Amino acid sequence: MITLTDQPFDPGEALNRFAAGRCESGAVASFLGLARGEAGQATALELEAWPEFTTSEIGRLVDEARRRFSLHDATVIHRTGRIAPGEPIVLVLTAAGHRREAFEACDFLMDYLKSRAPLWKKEFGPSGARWIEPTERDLADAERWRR
Amino acid sequence: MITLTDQPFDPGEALNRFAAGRCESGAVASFLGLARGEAGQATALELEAWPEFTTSEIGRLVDEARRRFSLHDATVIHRTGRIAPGEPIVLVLTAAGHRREAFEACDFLMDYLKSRAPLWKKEFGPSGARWIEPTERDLADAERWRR
Amino acid sequence: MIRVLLFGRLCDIAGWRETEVTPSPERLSDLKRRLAESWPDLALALGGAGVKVAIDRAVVHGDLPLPAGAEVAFMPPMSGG
Amino acid sequence: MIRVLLFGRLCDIAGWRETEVTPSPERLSDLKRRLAESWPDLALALGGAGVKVAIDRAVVHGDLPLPAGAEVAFMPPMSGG
Repeated sequence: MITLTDQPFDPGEALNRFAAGRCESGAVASFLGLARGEAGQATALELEAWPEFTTSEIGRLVDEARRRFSLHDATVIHRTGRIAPGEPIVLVLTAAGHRREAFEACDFLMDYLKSRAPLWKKEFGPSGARWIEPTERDLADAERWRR
Repeated sequence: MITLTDQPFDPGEALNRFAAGRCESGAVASFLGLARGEAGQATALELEAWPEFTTSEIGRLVDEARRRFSLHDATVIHRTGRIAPGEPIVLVLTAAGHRREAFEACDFLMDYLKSRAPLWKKEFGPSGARWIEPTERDLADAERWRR
Repeated sequence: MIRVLLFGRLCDIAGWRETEVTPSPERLSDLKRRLAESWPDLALALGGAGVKVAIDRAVVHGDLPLPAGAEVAFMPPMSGG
Repeated sequence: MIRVLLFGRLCDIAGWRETEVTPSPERLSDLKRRLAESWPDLALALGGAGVKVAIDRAVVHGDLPLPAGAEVAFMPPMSGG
């Protein structure tokens, strides 16, 4: 399931809901991305989405991850709007029979979200605002999954 | 922090507590291991520890992970005693500035826990009980981190 | 009429997020020329690295014809997570 | 006196988890010989692949001397998570 929300969300509650009743998935991996304060240099993030398009594009990738890593399930929750330092931005949850598949799928989905998902991120700080674009490392990370 | 407990624990609550107030850790990775029912072939697991030794050995590895992957923090919660299918066995939480370090540390700690931590696991089923030992894959996974 | 959507830094450059262009340009290149007349900075940015184009929510490449009533989105480099 | 601890399948084989051996065997090999007298199946299992030994909670290799009052733990292949 893909959720975009402009309200703070509760990662722990989402993890518990995702893991509940899984008697055959031995492995649940998760990644939680938090807004960084950059020691005062970032006072807020603003995340822009094109809601239906963003949701459907992330959904396509989640479907790809499910097939590619034989997942039992996967969920992405992504904040939009204004986000304060320390607040959750994104939560990716993957469930599989064994840990390798769960880890790799989580890693794959994060690499994709960082550089390919239709989301745009602006960082506000004492010296103004700037758009954050994928770093060289983000692009190299995403290339790992090409095949 | 290392916790061994013979009582069921709440992974979501642990994740939220671990993530709270982190304004400089952009990345929190986690792995949650659940007891598998193996389609009725496993009715319970029993995890045996040597409590102080197990805690201190896991603690040493968490310290190594902190240094090796420049972690901001790491936590392991491990169940002992009798565990029903679907119940959490282990939760590993890692916090770092960026996702690669958080993921790798989580992966490293799980590989270690699967094959090197002083814990012994017995699976009960309709046809009796058997001790679970690390699989070939578990051993190969742990070897990846040798250097 | 063609509906145009901008995202991310492209909105900041143009000063708008959504507009309509009438009468309909025939092709994507015609649309860009029309945008350049009113927003030369935007036109420059649209040619920048990593700007993707979606016509009716499908990402496209090259200079395609625009169906009547099409929605054209210009998307600068994406970065979530 | 030497305190001996067993874990995992070694407890199942011996039928106990903890015992004391008096008088103190001098070396680890002496201790194993003494255990073999009463629990031959255990002695066989102790020689199996992957059984680790800790003296006073430090994992050791080889036939070390045992300090008086030492605690010797025999640990079969470990598997958590």
